[in-house]
Amino acid sequence: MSTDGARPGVETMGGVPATDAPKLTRKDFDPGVDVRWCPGCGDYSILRAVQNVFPELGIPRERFVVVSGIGCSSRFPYYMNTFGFHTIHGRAPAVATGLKMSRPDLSVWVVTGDGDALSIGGNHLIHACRRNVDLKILMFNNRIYGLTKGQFSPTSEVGKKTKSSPMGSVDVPFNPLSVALGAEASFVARTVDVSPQHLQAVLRRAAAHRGTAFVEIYQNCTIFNDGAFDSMTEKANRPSALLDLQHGRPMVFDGGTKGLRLRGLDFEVVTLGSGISESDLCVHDESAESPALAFLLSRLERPKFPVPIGVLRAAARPTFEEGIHAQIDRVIERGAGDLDRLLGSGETWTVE
Amino acid sequence: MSTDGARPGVETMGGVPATDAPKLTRKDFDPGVDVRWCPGCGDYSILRAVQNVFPELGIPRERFVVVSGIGCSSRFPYYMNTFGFHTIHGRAPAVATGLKMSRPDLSVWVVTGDGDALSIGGNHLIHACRRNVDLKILMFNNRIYGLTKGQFSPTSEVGKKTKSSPMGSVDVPFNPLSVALGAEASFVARTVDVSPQHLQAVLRRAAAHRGTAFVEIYQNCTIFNDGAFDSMTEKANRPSALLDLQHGRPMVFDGGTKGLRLRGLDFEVVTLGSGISESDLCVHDESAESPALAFLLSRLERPKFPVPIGVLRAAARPTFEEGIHAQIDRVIERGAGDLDRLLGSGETWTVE
Amino acid sequence: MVIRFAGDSGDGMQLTGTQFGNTAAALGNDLATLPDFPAEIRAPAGTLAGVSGFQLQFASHDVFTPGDGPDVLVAMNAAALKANLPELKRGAVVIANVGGFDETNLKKAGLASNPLEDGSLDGFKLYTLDVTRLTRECLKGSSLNTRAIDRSKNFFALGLMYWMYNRPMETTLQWLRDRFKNQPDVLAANEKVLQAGHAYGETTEMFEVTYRVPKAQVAPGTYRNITGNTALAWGLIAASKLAGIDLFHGAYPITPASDVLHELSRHKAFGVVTFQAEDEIAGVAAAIGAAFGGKLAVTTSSGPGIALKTEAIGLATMAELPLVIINVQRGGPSTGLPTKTEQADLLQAMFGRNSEAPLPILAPATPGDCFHMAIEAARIAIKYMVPVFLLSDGYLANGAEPWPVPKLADLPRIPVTFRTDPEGFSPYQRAADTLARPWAIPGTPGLEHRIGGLEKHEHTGSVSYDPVNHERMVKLREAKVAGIAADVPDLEVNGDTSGDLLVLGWGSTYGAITAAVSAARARGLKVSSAHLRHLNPFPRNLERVLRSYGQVLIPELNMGQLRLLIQARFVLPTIGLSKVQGQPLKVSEVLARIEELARSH
Amino acid sequence: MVIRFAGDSGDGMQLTGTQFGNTAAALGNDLATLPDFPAEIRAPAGTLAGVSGFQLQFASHDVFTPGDGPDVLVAMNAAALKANLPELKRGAVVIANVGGFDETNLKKAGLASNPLEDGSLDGFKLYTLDVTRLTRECLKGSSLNTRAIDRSKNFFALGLMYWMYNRPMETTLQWLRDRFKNQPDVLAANEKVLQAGHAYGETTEMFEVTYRVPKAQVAPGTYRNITGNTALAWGLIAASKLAGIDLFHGAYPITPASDVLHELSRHKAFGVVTFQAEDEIAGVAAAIGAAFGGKLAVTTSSGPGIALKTEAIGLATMAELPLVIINVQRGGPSTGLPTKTEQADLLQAMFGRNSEAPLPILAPATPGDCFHMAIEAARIAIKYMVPVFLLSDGYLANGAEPWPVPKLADLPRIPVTFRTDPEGFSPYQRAADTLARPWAIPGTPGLEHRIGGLEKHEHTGSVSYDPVNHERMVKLREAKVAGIAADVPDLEVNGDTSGDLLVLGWGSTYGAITAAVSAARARGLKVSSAHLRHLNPFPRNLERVLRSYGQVLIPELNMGQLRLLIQARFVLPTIGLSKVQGQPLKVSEVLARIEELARSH
Ligand SMILES: Cc1ncc(C[n+]2csc(CCOP(=O)(O)OP(=O)(O)O)c2C)c(N)n1
Ligand SMILES: Cc1ncc(C[n+]2csc(CCOP(=O)(O)OP(=O)(O)O)c2C)c(N)n1
Ligand code: SF4
Ligand code: SF4
Ligand SMILES: [Mg+2]
Ligand SMILES: [Mg+2]
Repeated sequence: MSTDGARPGVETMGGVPATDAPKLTRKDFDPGVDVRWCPGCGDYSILRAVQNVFPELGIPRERFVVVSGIGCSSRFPYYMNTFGFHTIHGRAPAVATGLKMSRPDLSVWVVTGDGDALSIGGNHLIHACRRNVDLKILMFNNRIYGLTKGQFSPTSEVGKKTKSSPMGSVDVPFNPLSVALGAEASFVARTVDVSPQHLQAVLRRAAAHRGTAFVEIYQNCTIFNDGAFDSMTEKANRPSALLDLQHGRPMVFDGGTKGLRLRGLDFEVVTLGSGISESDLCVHDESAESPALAFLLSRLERPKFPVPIGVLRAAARPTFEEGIHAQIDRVIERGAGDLDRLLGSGETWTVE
Repeated sequence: MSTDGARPGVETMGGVPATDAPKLTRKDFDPGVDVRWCPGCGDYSILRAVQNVFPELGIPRERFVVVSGIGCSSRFPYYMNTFGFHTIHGRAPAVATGLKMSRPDLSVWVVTGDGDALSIGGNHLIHACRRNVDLKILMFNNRIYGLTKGQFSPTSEVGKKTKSSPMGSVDVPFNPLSVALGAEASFVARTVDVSPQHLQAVLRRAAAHRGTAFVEIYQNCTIFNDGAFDSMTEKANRPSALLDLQHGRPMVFDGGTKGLRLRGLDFEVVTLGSGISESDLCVHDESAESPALAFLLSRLERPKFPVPIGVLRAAARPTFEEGIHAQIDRVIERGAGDLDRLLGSGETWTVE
Repeated sequence: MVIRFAGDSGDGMQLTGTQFGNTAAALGNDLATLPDFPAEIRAPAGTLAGVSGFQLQFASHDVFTPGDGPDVLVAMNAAALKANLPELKRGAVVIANVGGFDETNLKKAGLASNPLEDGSLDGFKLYTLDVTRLTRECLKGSSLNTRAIDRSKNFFALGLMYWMYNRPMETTLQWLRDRFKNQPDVLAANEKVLQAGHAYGETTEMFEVTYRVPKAQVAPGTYRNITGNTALAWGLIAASKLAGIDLFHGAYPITPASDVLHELSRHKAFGVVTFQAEDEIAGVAAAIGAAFGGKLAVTTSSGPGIALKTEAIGLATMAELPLVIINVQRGGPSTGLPTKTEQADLLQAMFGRNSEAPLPILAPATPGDCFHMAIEAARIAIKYMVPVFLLSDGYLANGAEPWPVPKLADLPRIPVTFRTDPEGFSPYQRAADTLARPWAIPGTPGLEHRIGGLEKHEHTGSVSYDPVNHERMVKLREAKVAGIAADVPDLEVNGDTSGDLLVLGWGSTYGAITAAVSAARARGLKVSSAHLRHLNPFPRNLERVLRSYGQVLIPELNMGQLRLLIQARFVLPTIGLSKVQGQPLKVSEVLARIEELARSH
Repeated sequence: MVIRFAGDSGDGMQLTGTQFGNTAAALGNDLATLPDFPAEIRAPAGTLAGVSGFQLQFASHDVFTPGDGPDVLVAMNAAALKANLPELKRGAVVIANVGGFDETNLKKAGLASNPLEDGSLDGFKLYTLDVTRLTRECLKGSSLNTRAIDRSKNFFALGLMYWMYNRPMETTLQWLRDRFKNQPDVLAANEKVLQAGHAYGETTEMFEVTYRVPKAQVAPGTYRNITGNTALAWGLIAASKLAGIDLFHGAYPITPASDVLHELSRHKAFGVVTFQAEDEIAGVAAAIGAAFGGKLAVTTSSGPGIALKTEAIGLATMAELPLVIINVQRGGPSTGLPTKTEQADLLQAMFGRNSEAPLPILAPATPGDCFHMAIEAARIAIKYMVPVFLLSDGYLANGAEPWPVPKLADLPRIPVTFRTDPEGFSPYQRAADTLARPWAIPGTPGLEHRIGGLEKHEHTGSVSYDPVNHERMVKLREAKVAGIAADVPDLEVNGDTSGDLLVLGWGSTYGAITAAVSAARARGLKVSSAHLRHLNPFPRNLERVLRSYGQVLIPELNMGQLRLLIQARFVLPTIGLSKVQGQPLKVSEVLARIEELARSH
């Protein structure tokens, strides 16, 4: 088998060549091992969503690689019947970068937690974003360190009481989407564990993007941070608390009764009707060259605003590995390396 | 001497108690050693500016600490007659965080390079920003690795040819100010090595801020990246290429002939006169709660726009170490720890 | 007497074991305990992966370990029995809750037939009773729901064991009253079930024997149970008190070290600053910053995190700042076996830095010793201005032992002198005796100076590329650490000061080695043991001790790391006993090797 | 014959030395060279910190080192003289450019009086001439400005030395013509100055002697000069060719390893992917990803960077993936002496990971050997599915030697087999001979599997917490590395296969040791030497070799790291010779110790 991406000709999904091999199903991606998350953990529904979406992508199973760091979430590769690498804490984006650079033919997915991605792994994450390596980064944000039994994480709210912050944490949290956007991410999205349809739709969009796709997934940790997202993700709360972004569409929520309007650089919530129509609302543009709109959206927080979910940004930009291989290809076109020529280059002399 | 910050009562500069000790001068901060940067290096003028500003701050000399990583820029502490710590590559913000947390009475300055701060040290930088530790972080951005003799850095432009990128680098650079803003920085500013007045003014502002003050300083590396900023910083180019931000004032440049206007979320350059007046321009608000304006400003680039210098953002927020010590103080107020009580707490039994 | 309570993670076995231990301790028995729980946060109920156990040994004589295998196993379900069967002593008593052996339970445990019935337990003394049903019956009519009722079945087992061992229930009853003072239903239920268990033993005629374990001969004083991690945290707080400087703790959570962070963060009343950093590098770097600032600086982690700290530890070595680095070792390499114990980071502590960067290494021998060794580490760090490694492990961290509660007044002060006099100050001018450089902290007028990771001039501390100065500095840093030997207690020998065999150990194997050697001596073998708590530098008398015996056996939970150091240093052949199973050393394993060596002698 | 050119950083001494070396080599002399430049990018002109030197030894016999101290020193200014005086052999020739000894120069060099006049050079043979003025005069009327003119004064010195050593100037003239083909003014000026220097020697009667160094007895073939870093890069490219898989290089710049990255990034024509990562952790992590993907994965760094990689190297050990880790060692600890050489990271390579994580360690002996050892490292990594450490150092990295250019056809292929058959596939089923697991790369249908840093089941590779399995895996990983000994050439002895003394070395001390032992043997001493290129596992015959001599002397540029390993392993006393000055070992230092041992014998 060849390790080179069969780049030309083939239809691609994101940066990866797709095939018309026999259709795969969810079962093909289930390795049939015991899943070891706590009962009720949000990770289960994310697993199901990924197992549902992979077979749809037209990529042969052997070309998927799931790379993770360390954490409850990072156990993910064991539960996917693909190639998988459960690496070390925080380094999954770096391992995946090396893999994707050397194997552009693979579909490389990174699964990480809020601690893994933003605490110890923050640097690799932001560098992957700026380089635009074609990685799909799924960050399961449960706003807690699950595996190490419940310390506050860099996404925990101020005042969070945990074993390591008995009086409440003092740390101001990151906004993961703002971090990614500040680091030049070309694709940024958010979704929630409890909404399989939305989750799958976002995964499909991430798969189709060429470059680093950063996806934040709100994930409930039933043991150490139960209900962290209930105010947004409980069925009854969703309409008023979540705003599902649609490219080219005005930003409406609460069953179409409310919307977001821009005043200068500030959003405001308006009620439709009584003089305010959809045409007054801000229209979503995920592909804007500037990350400004996406950044503003990333700042919206409860309770003042609905929390935007869906694709905040999906901008076209060359991928890192394309750039790297274009240079190599360009040189090789002019002539592949000749080792004997190299060794004998420059000044040599001969002793008879 | 006491190692506790004499917090109450005393007038403060940033988070540090100031005194009315005898006035210091520039000479007090010059240790009188040979400075070992290349002739013409931009680091010299930054050194001079810092030596000029420190004596003005009303802080006794022994309370200054300059902490650096590794790089040409990071040699800075050796040239300051203060306490100094030339640590290891990328870790200065972390060392400084520990120092400031345990010694809030000190004025802690971090000197770092674009590689030190954004490449190996990226994670510590963004975490310092989100926590709002009272550090003054001066990042000398020469868009190159100076000390290791000229490889491209995370701020080098795409296509940069260096020893490690002979065909031009493929990496998309970070925008340092966007990175800091995406990481919740409360103070973000930019200045240039060749403008001592501006440089000193920004340093004063950074000193006065309570919390992490991130200052990007464009700095010319005469050896490996000479002239990188000439299009902005050469005397003749400055008026049209730089926009000096003033809080509460409309954004004008080019000797007041041009300005920036907001259209939706996009800036546009307009010429004043002929129907456009200052009142049409965007007014700078550095203390806005939302980082939106600062983020938009951070995106402005040559040649389409002037590059903003000055304070992009200076928002009030409690510092990390205040929060930490407030908890400690609150507990101690209720009674300082008693070791014998602790050791004997819980279930004990006595053998006679 | 070794008892093991085993059940599902949700069955409260840790609590049951702890209660039994506390009661035994309060009655004056000596004891040692060992919890053992699954790596998963919530492993699936009823499976092997979900088994949680708690073993304790208590006796009227000195107890050194929680025991090799149980004399009595209380098994709450099929998986618990299956998991523990291989460890059981021949002839041991098995008390099984038949309620945990139904079809589903057997299937989850991966058992084809019921071991209570299929002869698997031939050779053991089996008692069966349906604890689940008995508990439910006892609480019939209670206001609690079935789940809550089932949750108290561990108290039935505990009551039964109290009866069997003639223990009073007052300690546990008192604890229940404290714990559930705001939940009277739960309190009442648990009390009732506890007493029912006790009554069951007394009234049924099922059990032929009860046991009486008299008081141990322990020194008078006040005792408590303490785990190694708590002892570390308290020792650090004590050191800060003894030194009169505040404690700064920079760390990133990692099993099995996180509890030190948790414990310290509860003690803000002592002025402790805890910093949960973004990673281990920031944790140690911040501690270095705090050390520069004049604090008692500490960083804690385990294997993978320690690996990340090595560059910064090199900086601390070069900057000659006091720093305590605690490694609560776990199974490796890499992520390895995160919840298991191992002693395999000794050579990493010795050599895991670039270039010649020697530093002192200490290791506590027991959970309670963690307290004293934390103080000792701080003492050396401050006195010699040097980073110090302290090697605990997962077994010490979570294991507990009765511990004589010390008094602050009886602990030795740690003198701290911050340099204040600018006259003649130079940051690398060393004290003649300790070779320590002055601790000159920011904020001190006239002492402004710069330090860093580049090589420094011998006296001035300014950057120096001079070849001969570099060699002098390398040797000075080495001499400083080597010189600490003069300040380290001589190695004590347990047994005769010469003989056929010396068993040399370090760290958490203390209990197993000491017990095995005592047993061997009782059998007339000429064996002694000695336990290193200072691994770098070694105590000055170590070589003399080693050369006083015909052979030296070094049992370790690694592939022979101390052995390597001893052989390299003294060019002296030694015999290794390596166990790398993520499990503590057993008395029987050491004893078997001692006897083997005696036979072949 | 040892010559050293010394001047200011701006004086072009590196170029001058290189040209002289190339000419000598082209004439068939054997030679070795050593550049030595300041740590600062641009140290202030005229100061001690700014002195740049280039030393070379060339001879008609085998040359092993650039020489201890120069026989001839060309000093372009006062600082250069002052810095080099301590190294000068008694009676050596000093050629001084008086133009570099004016007031300002003396002051910058920190000299109170002029050493050319104050008797400092008594005992040396001093020749003075004003190179600056002579060069300016020679170029009077040239179109170049004074600065440019002054810049060519090194060619005057070079011409003079060519005259003194009867060397033809054609090699340099040809080089000038290539180099300045687009700058005819500069070309003409340099040619003219070079010839003027030569003429100066010929026409003045200042110099009594000229030297003739005949050709060396070197094997026929094509030669070139090569530095260690270039040889490493080319060796990696060759290994990739020999294995038939592309090279992936993940690294972060650091002195003195950066040049490997620079060199590799120039050779995209070979399909080399270089990744300048955000830090060393990302560099090694990316390489691990590439190894998983089926590439020849390499990461390079120096001390502080290697420290950062240790956690990830542990992962590679556990994942059993092929990876070449190159450490170009420099002076430490911490940031240390970044531009200086040292061999003090051997124990870090052996033990600098958490828990038991053994891996093979290799070290090249000379700059040219770096090429072959890079191939050897790749061969072992791939054959055994294991990360391999290769320890070069700053001296090898920048030093050069004439090197017989190998032919690709003569180099041994490196067989690579990617597993493709899903039938019976299991990711941790080992080959019986090598104990290597299969390389099963993503993209291969039917081989989907998961690996990671948790302990794995012996055969299936799935996560296992089983105690006995863990111990088996620890031993398997150890046995795999130990087994490589069978695949490592026996240690060769230089000299008799038994005798009074064996001098055992490793790495860049090869030259000094070999030369010293040859000299000692010439004086009738019963000394042999042997040089380890495989440090883990050791060659199988090592113990036999060691025990064949009365004593074993181990010279190292550290405090005795190989010595520690040898003593621990063989329980055999050895004698150390430690030098930790950031400088290479000298022949005389080894020789002195050999003679001392012979006397006390
Ligand atoms: C180098 C290193 N440091 C620390 C740890 C311990 N550790 C494992 S997972 C984790 C955090 C997990 O949090 P998160 O990434 O949010 O994942 P979750 O468990 O919440 O899914 C930590 C601190 C480790 N395994 N390795
Ligand atoms: C751990 C580690 N990695 C790499 C290096 C080598 N190194 C020193 S400085 C530097 C980059 C310097 O660039 P920058 O931070 O931009 O500073 P400048 O020299 O340009 O001021 C590098 C890669 C090091 N000293 N330590
Ligand atoms: S601890 Fe939380 S995140 Fe981890 S498996 Fe359990 S519920 Fe899920
Ligand atoms: S290399 Fe560049 S940044 Fe460094 S000192 Fe020289 S001019 Fe300044
Ligand atoms: Mg989490
Ligand atoms: Mg730079």
